[in-house]
Amino acid sequence: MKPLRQELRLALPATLAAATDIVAEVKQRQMVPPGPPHSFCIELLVREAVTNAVVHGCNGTESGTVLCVVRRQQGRLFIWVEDNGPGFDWRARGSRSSDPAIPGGRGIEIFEKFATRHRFNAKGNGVALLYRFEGE
Amino acid sequence: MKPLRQELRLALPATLAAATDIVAEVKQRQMVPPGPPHSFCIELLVREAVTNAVVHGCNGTESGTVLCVVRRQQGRLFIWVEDNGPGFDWRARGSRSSDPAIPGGRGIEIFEKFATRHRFNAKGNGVALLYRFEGE
Amino acid sequence: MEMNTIPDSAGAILCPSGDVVADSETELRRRLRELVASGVRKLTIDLSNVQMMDSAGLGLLIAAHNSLSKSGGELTVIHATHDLLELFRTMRMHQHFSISGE
Amino acid sequence: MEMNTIPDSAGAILCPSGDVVADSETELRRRLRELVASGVRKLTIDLSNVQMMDSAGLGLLIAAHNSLSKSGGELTVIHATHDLLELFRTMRMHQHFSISGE
Ligand SMILES: Nc1ncnc2c1ncn2[C@@H]1O[C@H](COP(=O)(O)OP(=O)(O)O)[C@@H](O)[C@H]1O
Ligand SMILES: Nc1ncnc2c1ncn2[C@@H]1O[C@H](COP(=O)(O)OP(=O)(O)O)[C@@H](O)[C@H]1O
Repeated sequence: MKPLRQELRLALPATLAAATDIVAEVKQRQMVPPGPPHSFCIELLVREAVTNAVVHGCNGTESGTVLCVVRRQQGRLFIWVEDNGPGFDWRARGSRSSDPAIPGGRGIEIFEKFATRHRFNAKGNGVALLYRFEGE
Repeated sequence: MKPLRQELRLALPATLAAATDIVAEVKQRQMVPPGPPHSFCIELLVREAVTNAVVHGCNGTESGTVLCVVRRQQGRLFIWVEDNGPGFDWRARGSRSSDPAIPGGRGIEIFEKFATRHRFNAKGNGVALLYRFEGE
Repeated sequence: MEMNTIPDSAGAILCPSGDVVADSETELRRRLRELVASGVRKLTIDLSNVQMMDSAGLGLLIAAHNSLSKSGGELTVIHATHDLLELFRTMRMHQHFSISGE
Repeated sequence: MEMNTIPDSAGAILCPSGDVVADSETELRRRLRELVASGVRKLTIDLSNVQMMDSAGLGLLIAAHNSLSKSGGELTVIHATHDLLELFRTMRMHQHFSISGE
């Protein structure tokens, strides 16, 4: 039976383990089509968004919290990740590929390449990712 | 990790197997606190609502469809079951216990006794059930 | 639904397994009808292997009780799980037949 | 993260297992640093037991490549899963070091 819609809303303390915990919950509740390539791509997107929220948004603050909403509906997965940090000026960043020689700076490039669409909120402390499956 | 909110929305053809299928989906997705007494009570409520939708609402019509929404949020489970049948006049029924000698007529009594609250929509083709867990 | 029937001096013991619910109870209903028709008077239903029962299942027990009573017989339910005992109690099934737990 | 290191005539083969992601990559990062410091020039990372890698993992591979290059060495990645090959291709990792699949 294919659900019309399935939604999971989670909040947790901003630690590096948050991404792994959220991915485990999403898989356990069968929100992601199993197997390649979707399962990997969706896990990757969730990890990048949550890790950015933890590392850049909350940056080790004790009160840091990450909110994550995952919704599956008619062949689309919608992911919302928000932190209670200061945000950032994503408009200034523009759309450019990472510097090949520098180890960091590949998270947002992964949004650009693996998500169907992505959009930050005005403040830059929340990102919406849309992922469309082919099959559904 | 305890989700803030989890929702599942399902639609399926009105057959007697629908109740069993929906219960399986809800359990598989870990929407119900495992073990006694909640798991049993919730399964019972879902079965009664879905079976009534199938038997009385759709009554063997080929185009019969049952919609079921299950939402878990802060210690409460909210269940909505709707069919595309004619509904019934639940106001006329009042609140009375079943006739002890008659085999049928115990579904709505189960709502009254096992749900925290239940409410039919105006037409009588949809019922909302609220179930509150003690522990959460 | 699988089901063992053990002939007993006083009647029969029926031991269904699986859920006794709207979409699976026809087999048990048929078997109960056969036993009553064959003249069994004292019927015991052993619920050791049943986890779930809904109002259709309750209706089936009441119907069996009604048929047996008519011919002076008796229904007994044994080995009900804690969840089922709670359901029977809440739905006042003890008014009809004797029920015991695991 | 578990990890086998096989000394090799030309250098070392490192075989991590588990996810190479932000919350688990420190152990692999430490091990790579040690190997480079100990003078290893040709380093092979065998990804047979790795299913998942995120941008932190990619960053770690690029950092290892950078360190090895500085001392005239070389990084090679082998036995990458199909998913990881696709990630490496999309993120243009082949520009840096040689990558092969399962
Ligand atoms: N949730 C966030 N809060 C604040 N800043 C963020 C957030 N997400 C991303 N950023 C900013 O965007 C930059 C680019 O992010 P990214 O492409 O993921 O690379 P990296 O995380 O490796 O720096 C970060 O360095 C950070 O300045
Ligand atoms: N979804 C529905 N559509 C139409 N009628 C309904 C629906 N649900 C319940 N009813 C009506 O309410 C009555 C009482 O239902 P219930 O208490 O579950 O007992 P039973 O299903 O055994 O008749 C039904 O006989 C039916 O007339």
